[in-house]
Amino acid sequence: MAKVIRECKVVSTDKLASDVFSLLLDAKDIVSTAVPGQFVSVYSNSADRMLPRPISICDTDKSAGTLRLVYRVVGAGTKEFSELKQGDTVRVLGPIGNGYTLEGNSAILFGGGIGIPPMVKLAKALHENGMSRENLHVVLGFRDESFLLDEFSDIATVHISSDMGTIGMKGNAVQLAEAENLVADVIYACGPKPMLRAVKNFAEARDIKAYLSLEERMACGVGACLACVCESKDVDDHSKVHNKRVCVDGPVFTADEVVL
Amino acid sequence: MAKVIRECKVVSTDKLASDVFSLLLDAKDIVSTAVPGQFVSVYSNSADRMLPRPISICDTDKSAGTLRLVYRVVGAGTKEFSELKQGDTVRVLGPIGNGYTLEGNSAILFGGGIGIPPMVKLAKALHENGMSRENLHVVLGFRDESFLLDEFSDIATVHISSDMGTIGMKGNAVQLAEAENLVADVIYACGPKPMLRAVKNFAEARDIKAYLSLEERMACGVGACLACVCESKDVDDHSKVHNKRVCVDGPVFTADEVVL
Amino acid sequence: MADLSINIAGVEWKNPVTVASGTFGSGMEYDEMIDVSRLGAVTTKGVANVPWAGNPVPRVAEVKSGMMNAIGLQNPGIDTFIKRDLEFLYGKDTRIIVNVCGKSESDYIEVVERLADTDVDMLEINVSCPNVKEGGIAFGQDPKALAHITEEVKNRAKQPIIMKLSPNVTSISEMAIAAESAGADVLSLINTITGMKIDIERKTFALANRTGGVSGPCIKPIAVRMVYEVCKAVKIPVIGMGGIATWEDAVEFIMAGATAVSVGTANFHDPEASIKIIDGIEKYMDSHGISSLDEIRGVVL
Amino acid sequence: MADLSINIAGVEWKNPVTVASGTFGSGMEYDEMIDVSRLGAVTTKGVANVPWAGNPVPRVAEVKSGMMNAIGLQNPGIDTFIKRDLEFLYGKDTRIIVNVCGKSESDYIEVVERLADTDVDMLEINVSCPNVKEGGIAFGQDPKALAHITEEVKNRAKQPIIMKLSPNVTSISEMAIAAESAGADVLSLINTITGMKIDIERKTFALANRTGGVSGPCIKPIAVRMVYEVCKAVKIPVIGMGGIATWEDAVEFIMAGATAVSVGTANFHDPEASIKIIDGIEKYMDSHGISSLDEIRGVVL
Ligand SMILES: Cc1cc2nc3c(=O)[nH]c(=O)nc-3n(C[C@H](O)[C@H](O)[C@H](O)COP(=O)(O)OP(=O)(O)OC[C@H]3O[C@@H](n4cnc5c(N)ncnc54)[C@H](O)[C@@H]3O)c2cc1C
Ligand SMILES: Cc1cc2nc3c(=O)[nH]c(=O)nc-3n(C[C@H](O)[C@H](O)[C@H](O)COP(=O)(O)OP(=O)(O)OC[C@H]3O[C@@H](n4cnc5c(N)ncnc54)[C@H](O)[C@@H]3O)c2cc1C
Ligand SMILES: Cc1cc2nc3c(=O)[nH]c(=O)nc-3n(C[C@H](O)[C@H](O)[C@H](O)COP(=O)(O)O)c2cc1C
Ligand SMILES: Cc1cc2nc3c(=O)[nH]c(=O)nc-3n(C[C@H](O)[C@H](O)[C@H](O)COP(=O)(O)O)c2cc1C
Ligand code: FES
Ligand code: FES
Repeated sequence: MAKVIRECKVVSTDKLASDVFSLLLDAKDIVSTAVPGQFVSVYSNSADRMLPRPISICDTDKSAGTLRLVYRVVGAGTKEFSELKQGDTVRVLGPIGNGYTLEGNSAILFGGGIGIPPMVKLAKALHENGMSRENLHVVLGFRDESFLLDEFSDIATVHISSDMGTIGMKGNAVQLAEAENLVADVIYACGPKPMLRAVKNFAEARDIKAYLSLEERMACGVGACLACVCESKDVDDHSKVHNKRVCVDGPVFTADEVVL
Repeated sequence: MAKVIRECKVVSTDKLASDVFSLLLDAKDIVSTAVPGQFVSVYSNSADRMLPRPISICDTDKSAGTLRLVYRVVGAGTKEFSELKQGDTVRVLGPIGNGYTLEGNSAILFGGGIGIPPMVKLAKALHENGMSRENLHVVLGFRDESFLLDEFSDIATVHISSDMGTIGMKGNAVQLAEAENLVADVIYACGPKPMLRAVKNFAEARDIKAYLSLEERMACGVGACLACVCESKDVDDHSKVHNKRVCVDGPVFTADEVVL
Repeated sequence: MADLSINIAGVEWKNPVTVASGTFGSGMEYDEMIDVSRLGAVTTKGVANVPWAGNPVPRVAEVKSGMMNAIGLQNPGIDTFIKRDLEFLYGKDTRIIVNVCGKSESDYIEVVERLADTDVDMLEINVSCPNVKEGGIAFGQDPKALAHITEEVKNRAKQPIIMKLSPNVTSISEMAIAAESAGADVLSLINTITGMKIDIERKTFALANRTGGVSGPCIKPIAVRMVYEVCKAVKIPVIGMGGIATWEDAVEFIMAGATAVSVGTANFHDPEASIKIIDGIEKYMDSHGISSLDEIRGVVL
Repeated sequence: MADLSINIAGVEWKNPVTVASGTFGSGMEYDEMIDVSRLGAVTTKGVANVPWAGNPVPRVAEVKSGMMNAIGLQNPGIDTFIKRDLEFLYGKDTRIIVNVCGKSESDYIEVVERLADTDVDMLEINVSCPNVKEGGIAFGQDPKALAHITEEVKNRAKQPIIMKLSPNVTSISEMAIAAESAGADVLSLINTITGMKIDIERKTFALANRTGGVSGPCIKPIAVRMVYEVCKAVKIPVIGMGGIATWEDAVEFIMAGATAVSVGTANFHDPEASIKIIDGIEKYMDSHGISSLDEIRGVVL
């Protein structure tokens, strides 16, 4: 799982919703070792933006050597990525982080907003591991427009909510799971912090093991700068304080090892 | 001759020598008032380069509304311009400066290196004013490779020198004019400072009026910042000191008003 | 409709945007490209009692996201300035701030007194000039020298005085307090930060003066911090500047506590920058339901 | 073939390039991406006598051509550091510089004494930490406090000591002279410049700590100027840093007088930056017929 830096060629781009884009990159050496839940650092081609943008691995095609990233345009960096054209290149470092541990016979995958993309590769991996469609619940919370739905529909039971009720149930993903009384052996989640807190409560109440993928501002993306810490319940073995690095100790943590 | 700022579309690009490029821009409002010897400020599309690059007007086509710039790649800004492709846009301010005063019945035009481009529009203007090919001497000093020669050959008597003797006489433009014993009513020159000094001496020795186009580092390009001054023989009426602004008081000065 | 107007030391500006001294001449040079009357105020290039020739060239160099300058305060002297530059500005519907420089206290005082019976609205005192009598360290780098010149100028000035602080100090709030205590009506900051660039091919300095003042977006974080520290330390209003290139930048300075903002180097990158910033602030206020800048000024303090 | 080696306070480096404290961990994290043994030296993240938890997040923010950080010197404490980080570095063919931080003189001294019988080559003393006993102003912003801590550290240290200067001062040469007179073997500069960024949508600070240190190419002109001023003021060698991202930047600092250079924020933009800089300096020297860095060091002084 060695991290490598590569200048990657853009294979294709796609617009999935008004501000959500998909980028398919030629990134053979990065995808060859990538596992679900890991992310990559994407560097800007603009000289005045020094820091890499962390973007989850949405999907990989190991035989084609391609890496798929799906991201929302929120600022100058993601805007720049959205303007990349086929044949352009972009520098990428990865794969980074621990990724999700695949376990159990049934799972609930919570994806909130731009936390949905990494659920694609995770769902596919669980499916390949033999988890049946009935046991593989994907609970998605959109803001208003949906995206990536097709990626899940064949392999998982998909549950949809949206903030405004424009699609699926009006509400968030955890409310939807509660309403539908979902249970499973394990929970995987990625999304905004309030959602992760709710997932944690949901899991604890049902005594289900939960893996949460966290976000934090990063600088190095490789564990060196200590920018991206989250609070850990116990003293962390590496830091010797109550801090874990999201980039390399995470981004995936079990719900009980971190304080949200 | 009002200066305007326009986002100009690239009509075409061309490579004239290993590091010399030509850029044809759609710049109707800028060329409509442009005269020979004026320049434009070209802004970088890269956010970390704040200052405009001054580039002489090489030629204009008023009916097509196009502006031709010819420049040498010497740093990051000109490198960026050389990568512009047809259809891209670039922000341009112009036309700037006073330009050459057209006078006399015969003229010697000295162009040194990247001081050659403005001689194109000047030679064409003198030709249109009725100056005959025999009376219109264009003396060009190249480093090694030549460029823009075709622009002059039909309308002017062209004399060529180069630093290494790779083309034309080995030596500089002024040595060539001396060798060929050129005389005329008026001299126009653009090129590096040592060449301008030599032109000044050449003109003084022969008592010919000489117009010299100067270069200096600029910031505003509009006369406001006082970055681009040259030393004037007399106290300048605007500055009240021995300084003239190259951008708006020049770039063309008579040889006797400036100290080189 | 948002009201962009401000009152700063008793002077009404129609909007909080001025242009930074030295980057806009006296407005004349930008007149054919933008409507100078749109500005809240024009701050002129520094003017001294007599003409100054300034430094040798090269006087400017580009740096990443900014520039360096060592113009050396070239100016035509106060007489020409009053006759020519002020006459031009009187014809514009904008506040006039004259930036004053000098090599000794008496130089400053002479200019301030000459401006007393003009229609200039405010005076900005550039104390980043070397104090020739005191061994060349700038007035603005020593709290005592700063307090003293502030007092001297304030005693003579007929207009509100803006003391323009140098960022090249250990404690900007100490300097701000010194100027406030000595009677300054307004503070403006930051002036340029001293920098250097070496041309490695030519093995020499990019500027003939060796060092120059760094300005532009590269210094913005430092400027915002200093404006914030000063706004926490003093009660008088502050004009914030340093790298402002967009309306977002301007709002950032206002949230840090600035009453007005000044656009400098950005004018070189885009002569229309100041006008776009005014329009941007207005749109921002309208879309966020902000009716007066008082609602956001210093919100983070 | 160019000889890139340098001798700095008696320590031989194979080339003049180190990595800046806090931007490279102790090298472990970059080990899988670059060959750490290529570096002239590794400067570690600051280490204190006991573990520090650092500041709340967000700890970093991007700014134009740079970044801001307020990590708050999180570190695992000297015991873990010696057992884990130094063990890693002993396995590499590079000089080891340990960056030391503390909240009081005794904190620093404790770390320095613990390192006395290790195979560390040099100590870098980060004096940009607030001096808790003296009301929180950083050791590095007061010449007397700087001289005192330099003396205390020098008296105990078994390795050459590098005093790392803060740029947040009125006169960097005054600080440099204070440290030199007190016994510093080497000076390194610049540390980060204090800045601030405000998130205007959220009306709050981009960093939880409000202010943070600005680093990266945006501060380079200021850093070059300070390195130049310090090299003119003192005789001891200087390690230059602040915005170095290319070999050209490194050569610029060397021409300003630096004996060695340090690559910080650029590691975040490109983990291979330091290696590319070493290769670039070598190519430059070869193509320009420069056999030793002595030929260009301080050429502009
Ligand atoms: C592990 C991880 C995985 C992520 N995966 C995805 C994904 O798959 N799709 C997606 O759309 N977004 C994802 N994000 C969020 C994404 O990194 C930010 O939206 C992006 O960096 C914003 O960059 P910008 O230049 O557009 O915004 P700006 O606000 O201009 O960025 C300024 C700086 O802040 C940082 N930043 C801004 N927002 C965030 C954020 N939410 N998290 C971390 N840094 C931020 C940027 O990296 C940059 O350094 C992920 C974040 C993390 C930490
Ligand atoms: C009135 C005038 C007309 C010019 N006309 C032409 C022309 O027709 N063709 C051409 O190739 N060049 C011309 N030049 C020179 C041209 O401006 C520079 O080569 C160009 O600015 C270099 O930019 P860069 O980013 O590639 O180089 P860099 O060295 O990276 O530029 C850094 C900074 O220095 C400035 N600079 C660098 N060299 C010069 C220079 N010689 N003169 C002024 N500023 C400079 C740049 O504008 C920029 O601000 C002219 C200069 C002037 C003053
Ligand atoms: C070319 C130039 C000339 C300047 N001249 C003056 C001056 O005469 N008086 C003064 O007080 N400040 C002067 N300044 C400083 C600016 O007014 C301003 O404080 C500084 O540039 C920071 O703002 P900015 O980053 O928006 O440019 C000058 C700045 C530049 C770039
Ligand atoms: C994230 C980060 C952490 C830093 N931590 C330290 C530190 O622990 N000790 C120290 O002396 N300097 C620290 N610095 C300062 C750098 O070592 C360096 O002096 C500064 O960043 C300027 O160099 P640069 O522009 O190349 O980054 C840190 C800088 C950054 C960006
Ligand atoms: S981003 Fe540097 S440690 Fe995680
Ligand atoms: S470039 Fe500003 S006055 Fe000429």
